[in-house]
Amino acid sequence: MKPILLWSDGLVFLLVIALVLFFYKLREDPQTRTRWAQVFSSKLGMVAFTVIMTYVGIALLDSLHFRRALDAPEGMQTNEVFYDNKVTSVFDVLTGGMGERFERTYSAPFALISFEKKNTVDEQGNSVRDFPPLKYAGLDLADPGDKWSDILSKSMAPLGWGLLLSGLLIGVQWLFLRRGLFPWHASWVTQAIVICTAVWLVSISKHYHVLGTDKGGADVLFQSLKGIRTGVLLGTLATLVMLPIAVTLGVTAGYFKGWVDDVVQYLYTTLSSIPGILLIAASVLLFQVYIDLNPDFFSIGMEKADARFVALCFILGVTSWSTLCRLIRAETLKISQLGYVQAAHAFGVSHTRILSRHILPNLVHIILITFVLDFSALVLAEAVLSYIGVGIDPSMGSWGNMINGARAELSREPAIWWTLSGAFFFMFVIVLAANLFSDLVRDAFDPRTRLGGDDA
Amino acid sequence: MNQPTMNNSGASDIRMRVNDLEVCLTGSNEKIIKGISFELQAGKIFALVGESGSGKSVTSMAAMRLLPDALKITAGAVEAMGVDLFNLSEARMQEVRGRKVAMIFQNAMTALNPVQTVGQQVAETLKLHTALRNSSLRARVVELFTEVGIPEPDSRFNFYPHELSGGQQQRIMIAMALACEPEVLIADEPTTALDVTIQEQVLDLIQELTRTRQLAVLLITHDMGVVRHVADEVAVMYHGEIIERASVHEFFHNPQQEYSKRLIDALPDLSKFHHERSQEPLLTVEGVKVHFPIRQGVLQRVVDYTRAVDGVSLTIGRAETYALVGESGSGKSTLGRAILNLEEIAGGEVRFKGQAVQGISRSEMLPLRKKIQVIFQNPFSSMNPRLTIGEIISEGMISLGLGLTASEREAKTASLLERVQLTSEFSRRYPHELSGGQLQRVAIARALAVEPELIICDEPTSALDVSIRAEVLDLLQELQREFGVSYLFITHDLSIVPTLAHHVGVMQSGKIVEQGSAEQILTNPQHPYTKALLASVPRVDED
Amino acid sequence: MFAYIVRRLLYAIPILIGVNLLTFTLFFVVNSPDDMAVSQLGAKYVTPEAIQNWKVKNGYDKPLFLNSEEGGVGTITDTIFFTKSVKLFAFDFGRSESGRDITSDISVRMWPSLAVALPTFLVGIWVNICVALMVVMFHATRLDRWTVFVFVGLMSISYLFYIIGGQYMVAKTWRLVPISGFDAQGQVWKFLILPVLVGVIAGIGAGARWYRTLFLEEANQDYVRTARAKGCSEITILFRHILPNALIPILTGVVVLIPTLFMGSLLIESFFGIPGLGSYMLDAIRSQDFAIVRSMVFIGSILYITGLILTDISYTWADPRVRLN
Amino acid sequence: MKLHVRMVFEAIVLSLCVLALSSCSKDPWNNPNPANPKGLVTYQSVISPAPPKHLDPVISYATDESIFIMQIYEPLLGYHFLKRPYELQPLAAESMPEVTYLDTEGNSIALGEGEIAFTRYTLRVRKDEHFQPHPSFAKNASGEPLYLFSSAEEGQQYKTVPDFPETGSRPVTANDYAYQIKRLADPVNISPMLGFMSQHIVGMSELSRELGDVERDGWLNLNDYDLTGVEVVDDQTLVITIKKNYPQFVYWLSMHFFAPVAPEVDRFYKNPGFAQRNLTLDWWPVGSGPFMLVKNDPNTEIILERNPNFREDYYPSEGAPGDAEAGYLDDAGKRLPFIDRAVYRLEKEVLPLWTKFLQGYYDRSGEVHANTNGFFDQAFVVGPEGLEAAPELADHGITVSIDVKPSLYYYGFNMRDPVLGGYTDEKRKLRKALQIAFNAEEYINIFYKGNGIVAQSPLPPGIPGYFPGKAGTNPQVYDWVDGKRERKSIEHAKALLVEAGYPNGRDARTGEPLKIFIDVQSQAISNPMMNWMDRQFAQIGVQVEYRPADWNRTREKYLTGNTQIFSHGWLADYPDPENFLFLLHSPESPLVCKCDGTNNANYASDEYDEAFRAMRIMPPGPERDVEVAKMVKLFQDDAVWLYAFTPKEIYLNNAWVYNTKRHGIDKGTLKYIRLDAEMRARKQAEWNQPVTWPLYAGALLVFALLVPGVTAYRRRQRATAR
Repeated sequence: MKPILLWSDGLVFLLVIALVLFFYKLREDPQTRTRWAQVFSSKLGMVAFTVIMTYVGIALLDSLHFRRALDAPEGMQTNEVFYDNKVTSVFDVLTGGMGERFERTYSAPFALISFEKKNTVDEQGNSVRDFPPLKYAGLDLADPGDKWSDILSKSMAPLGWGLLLSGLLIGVQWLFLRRGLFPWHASWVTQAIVICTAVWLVSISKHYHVLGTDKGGADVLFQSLKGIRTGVLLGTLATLVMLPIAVTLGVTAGYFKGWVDDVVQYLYTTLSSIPGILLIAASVLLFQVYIDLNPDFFSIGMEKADARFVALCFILGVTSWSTLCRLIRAETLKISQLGYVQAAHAFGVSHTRILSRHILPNLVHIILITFVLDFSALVLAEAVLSYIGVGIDPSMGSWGNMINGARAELSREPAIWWTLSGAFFFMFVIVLAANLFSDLVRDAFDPRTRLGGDDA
Repeated sequence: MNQPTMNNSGASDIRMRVNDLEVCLTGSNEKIIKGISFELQAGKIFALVGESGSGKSVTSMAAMRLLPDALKITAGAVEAMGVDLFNLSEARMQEVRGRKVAMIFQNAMTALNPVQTVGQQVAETLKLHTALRNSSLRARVVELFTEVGIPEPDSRFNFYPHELSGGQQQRIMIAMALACEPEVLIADEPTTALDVTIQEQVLDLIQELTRTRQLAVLLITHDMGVVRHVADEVAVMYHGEIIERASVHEFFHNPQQEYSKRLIDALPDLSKFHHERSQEPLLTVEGVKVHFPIRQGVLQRVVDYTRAVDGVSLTIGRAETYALVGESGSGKSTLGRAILNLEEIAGGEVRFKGQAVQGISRSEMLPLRKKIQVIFQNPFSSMNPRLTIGEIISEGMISLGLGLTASEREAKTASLLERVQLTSEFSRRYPHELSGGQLQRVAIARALAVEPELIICDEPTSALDVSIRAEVLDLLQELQREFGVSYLFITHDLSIVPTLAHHVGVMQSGKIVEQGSAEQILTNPQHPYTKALLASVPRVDED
Repeated sequence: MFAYIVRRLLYAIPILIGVNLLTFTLFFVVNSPDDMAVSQLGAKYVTPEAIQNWKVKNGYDKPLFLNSEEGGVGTITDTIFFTKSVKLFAFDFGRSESGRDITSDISVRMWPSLAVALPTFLVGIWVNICVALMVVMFHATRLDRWTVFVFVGLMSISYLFYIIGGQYMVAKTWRLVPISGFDAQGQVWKFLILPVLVGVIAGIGAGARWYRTLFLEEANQDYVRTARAKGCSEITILFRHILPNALIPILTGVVVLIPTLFMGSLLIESFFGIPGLGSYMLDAIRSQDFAIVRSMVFIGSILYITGLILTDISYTWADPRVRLN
Repeated sequence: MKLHVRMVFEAIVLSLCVLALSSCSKDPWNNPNPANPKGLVTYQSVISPAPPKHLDPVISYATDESIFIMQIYEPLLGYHFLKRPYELQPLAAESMPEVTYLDTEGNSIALGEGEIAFTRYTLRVRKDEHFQPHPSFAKNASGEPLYLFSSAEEGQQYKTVPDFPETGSRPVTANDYAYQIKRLADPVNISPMLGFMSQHIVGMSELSRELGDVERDGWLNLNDYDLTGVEVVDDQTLVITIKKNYPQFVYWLSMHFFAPVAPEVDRFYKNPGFAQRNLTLDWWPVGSGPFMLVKNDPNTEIILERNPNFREDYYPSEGAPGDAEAGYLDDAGKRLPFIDRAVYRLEKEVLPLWTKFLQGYYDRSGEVHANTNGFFDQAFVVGPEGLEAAPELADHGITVSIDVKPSLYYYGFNMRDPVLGGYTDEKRKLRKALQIAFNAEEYINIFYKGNGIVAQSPLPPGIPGYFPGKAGTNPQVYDWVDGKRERKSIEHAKALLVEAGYPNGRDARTGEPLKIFIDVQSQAISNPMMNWMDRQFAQIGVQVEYRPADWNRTREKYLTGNTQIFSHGWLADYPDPENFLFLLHSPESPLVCKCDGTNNANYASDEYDEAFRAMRIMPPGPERDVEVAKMVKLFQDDAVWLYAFTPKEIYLNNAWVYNTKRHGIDKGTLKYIRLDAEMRARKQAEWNQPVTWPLYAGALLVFALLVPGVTAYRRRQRATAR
């Protein structure tokens, strides 16, 4: 086994570390603490947070990549170990090989037979054209009629294990958190549901394809799950990438005013006046050309796909940079008129110190709100970009690619609905959770939207 | 309109009666109003006095059933003209509001709909409750405008609120309230947002209308001067209860409660003055001008200047207080900022101990920053909410390089906090945990931390309640005696001048129209503007 | 006001130059003129002469930004960037790489775009305002919270699903309207129902939620309390006081979009087969037709800047407090 | 209250409107086609996914453009509609060309008599061949062209060709054909054929150079320039001289590059200002074919109408075996064309296209769908027993036309690659192992629904030299077992790998796993495909990496030989083995010719080259077959390609469309199509009755949503403070 750190993996773990440090630092600030407390004091917030954390957790597990070592070649003496060119992640291992059970082609959820006929030779040697049975579905079944009772009986044990596991986890949390002010029970219920579902899915997928298979016979559920990493990383990294630019330029423009302000305003007006989709398309193509011209930089295919993915994050970040920059500039202008900045001037505090101690900390809420608001927008944008053809590399699982590949499947009679539904469901859940959560965060942090009667 | 409300049965004509009113927070059932009762009589002004948070505004809103969703009425009754308002359906209640009971609010600027003309807004009330329409409606509105003293009432009909001055806006509010000849008028801090000279006029208007129309008025205010000026009866509210109730005369001459006394003491005493002590000039301001350019046209050329400060000269001596008095927009704060070198000076010069303050670089300015400090008006915005009090106070020590170690700074912070009557443990707290008065003390401590010789106090007490205001002013004086600092005291409120200032300058439209010793200005004003300002200062010894 | 607009227009010039510079850089790094020639000439029997001919014919035979061979002004003027940009500023978009006149294409395609985008825009705003007003009516009840939840749910669905779902249900399964197409002469409305419906429904979640926030924000203003104290009914307050005030941010928020309506919607147009500018742009991206992309970027920028100016003007119109300068 | 009353009211009015509409019109609501003129039989078809870019017969070189050009223009020769193998026949020519061979001196010699320096083709244009009515032929009273303008303003009022009120026509002459060949030579037109034809037609490159140097303003009369190899003898006779012997040249004469273009037309479109309104030959073709263009809006639709001047033409009375049974001979001897009008609507998305086809609004599922083939597979399954449609579609009577074009899609090995290339025994075995591991039959079954024929040689079906059955089986990859072709086992592949020095896919010397690289155009590969290929090669322990790139980058890789396994496709211009076997001719290698050669495998075999050069100039016959077989054997032994297949394109026709047989090469088949318009109208109405309950449900839903609002308001109004 050889661990692989893809660019996006590195960035996302960097982001996690940064976030942890950030919250550790903020912990001391009582005002921020009360605001977070406000977010978490709602049950909805707890549930949404738990769902988001589940997705993030999966994304992180799916970001721990490694290459499997190949067995030593027979009859050869070599100390060198060689590795598979397929990159595997810890998440792949945890799903119990869900992604390795390929069928021939389409099959419906929980189906026992393929969705398409095939010429086969029966025992009498006659050529028959019929729906062939699936390789990895209902193998223990004697009679196809018992399918549902079989599914039911196979669900019992994993559900039990799931309950046990969640019971343990929740028990530990209960010990520490029972005295807290927050509605943890809402989170616990969600956690229990998530854990039970996860255990059930992993175990039942050994016997059935829960969401069927796609054209190439790959498990749709597994693909949808792989989409999680792409979605979550895109949603966070794009913002992460643009933050430094937007904050630096916005703050300098708002604080120093004058020609700096003019230049920054010119920059973002120019950028935002270009139709976004054209800018993104052009940049993605640009990077694709770079990758094509330098194939030697990427030793395995996954790295190439990953490079394009990181580039897409960059591009989305840069193109959406202007909105945040404008907000930050306006807020900086406002803050620099406030008494405490004036007072700092009167005390002769240096510019750097004013910026770092007085202005930046008071912009954090804007950055935070942008971060959570942009998340869902970016996840949704990915699907559209894939449709236009400038999205994620097709070899990397993503909901956008799934939707793009599957939109014609509906026109088939009978329609193939599961690929689309799988992508839709997983995407909808995270976007919904993120939207709900961002609503709460905004209510708590944005003084403008805090409405008196709203939370009554 | 012939209104038969002229009922001269005197004191017995009770228009509204509030009985054991209780209001709670919806979520926590915490009582905001703890069972209060009073009644309003025709032709009388009943003043409900209290500081912010005492529940006086909630009382008035509860009476109108206009409480926000976060508050609810839990007990009591409000009767108006014999009808229990709390038993009416919401639809019926709408007929009472504006028709029987009308209300005017504190800030007319925001209380008027910004996108409707003032005429329309007054007409709307009439449309709701009377049969007047079209030209007769308009005529009635113009009539009302005339009555409340709006000049050129006919053309003002089509003005938007922002095109009128603050005083006129409040007059429009009054016209709107009186449009349907209500029996009861509730005035919630009607003059707080106005400059003193205007305040006087509006109060006179209310008083006059009360008499002529035999209104029953509930006047809600925190300003004892206002009470003294117009009210017939007064009730003091404290933490949701009425702690004292008496006629105005009785109240001012013989207050029963300690709290009431404190409120009354806050009124200025124009008999005692500080006398000039030192002649050694610390700060000289010579013909200082601050101009803001007005740009126009395609190329944004500067066509003219707003002359915010237009040739001001003054001198402040050591350990002396110079009060700069003027109404909002007179340029007094800009002058303060110019002295601090936070604003560029277009002409003249500022000299501190003979050294020119303007036109020097940021680093050259540093030694002077130690000597000149500032206290701002709003204590909440002048403290970074993300720093602790300790950090806020020590910031100046660090940046101005006092050369102290961390522990020395801590010790100094602690002693400063104690000096401003706070405890040293405050240094670990955050600004939002402190009250306005405490914050202003912190601001004083922060200014003192670098051992300045001059502190520019920009309206340091205008955001504070009266009882706290006195404490802060006392503290400032004490410190002056102790450390020998000088103050440039910028204020709109002439009433605090006698307790504080040695010198007074009156500023109007960027110019000082009159200056002299405190006694001279307050007892023998020369300039008509000073006279007008002085006339509107409420005094205890009136009558 | 006039001076203000003139100044804004002058300010647009450097922005447009910047935009142009950026598009040029991006596209020429991706596609050298040779690449463009090859893409247009097809895969079989391409000779270097043919590539050279194509470059000469389409004006790509010069250096990109700097012509070192030409002296003086020619260093800058005798380049692809300069010659192509100057034409853009004169609104001469030239020919697409496949040889069609872009100006005439755009002028034809603009109207179908507008035919879809404008009704979607207007009906969308109308529906959103109606829905938001209704929600505000019963605000702070359980129902209100559920509606907000539904709004967020609607927002969380990808636009693609609205389109695919709409086509599948309304047109394919129920056969109520044509599934796609456009007929400029005949019954245009028949083809507009579904795209407009999809566009409006897809926008309800975000739109109505935003408007609800605006309405509630206004509902907490002092003048609303004044209106209550006057004895206005809830309905009157909503329509005569809250709505006109809330319309200011709504109006100014949407005015910036009005000029961009001409650009159409990429997705709606390509899914519903509407021959507008949105699908024009998408085709241009896919076939990497630089001449079209450049023109569309230019037009897009102009429309965006127009939108900004219109926003400012609409402020003065909607809000008596605002004066331009 | 006003609000709610109004909204309820509006909802009711809206639903009433919809209901009213439903009751007053009998037509289906969802008809997407604009009304057609009454009395004209109109064929409804589709352009998908992109509109044609060029309709100028010298510029266009794409199938989706040919389907228009070939209806409008009529070249001298064409293919027989029904006969297979493909057979050339005269079209605008009176007969097949007379061929004479010349030596260097210009003397006529017989075949095989000596070295042939030139070949001369003599053709005679039919007398009844006339151009379609067109304004460029309109003349004023004095016989001068009516529409000749000196400035852009003069012709401003004409936006499209149908705007011109006057039209004219004239017979087609030999000069019109010569004029077109000169246009081919004109570098301004950037014809894709210029380079290729310059190698053959005498004097072409010289003329091209000459024309390139001409300063021009507006129209350049090409009649003023001579092309040595093209001679107009009289109005009817055209003589074309080509260099050496190139028997395949006759096939080129059936393509639109050799369609007639009148000089008047060329001059007409060069009128000042016309180009700015897209009035060009590229957008408004003028020909003598069965149809003419009346509307060209590539954004929505292209409309053809019957050319009133079209010559007498009749439906063929002979066909291939089975055609009579299929009904393809029912119309034998009838006057062509059958339809009056053809409307092609642009359709970019697949769901709408298929839905409209199923609803009966499109007569056929498409015209050319090399691009939509993949989508098509998802809509229906066409198995060996024909269409396997869902029950609800079974009664639609849809017929299937299968089109096997002379084309190949293949993955080739770069023979110069250090790992996979080379001609040693080990390398051959390595490639063969990979060939066996890649189960091409399964690949086609999964990704093409079985609609493809796995190639055994570089020759697809329909080309002489292709054989079905055992004779045509590649013995290196397949065994012939019990009368069936059977792919050799994975064990065999593994054994080959051992011999090649890669036991279990590991380098025998270092132990390093063998990793192969596939260079492919990004659009041509999807994630399921990559997954599938990974699994195929994993069976023999080989790892795969993909290097997808756009066309320009892929082309660069070809030019520099920087590939290992590359994907490519070839659609033949004419049905001759030469057009396929040259794909492996060593001078065609991009590295050799320093051009966009077609031998991307960089295959170089002297034996092969020799056989190819001999075969190229031989007339069809057994001798030629021997040479072809020799080359096929070399191809199989050297294992040059990983796999190849010929796609079977499936077209569906609604029941009312007749004579739908596909021609793999010729696109000018619209004139044979016949329609039963009455049946179409009936079926459309039958299939498209709208489902109206959702409308009521929707109205009800809106109403239901209003109720809680109204109640909440009512409750609030009634509330007291107690």
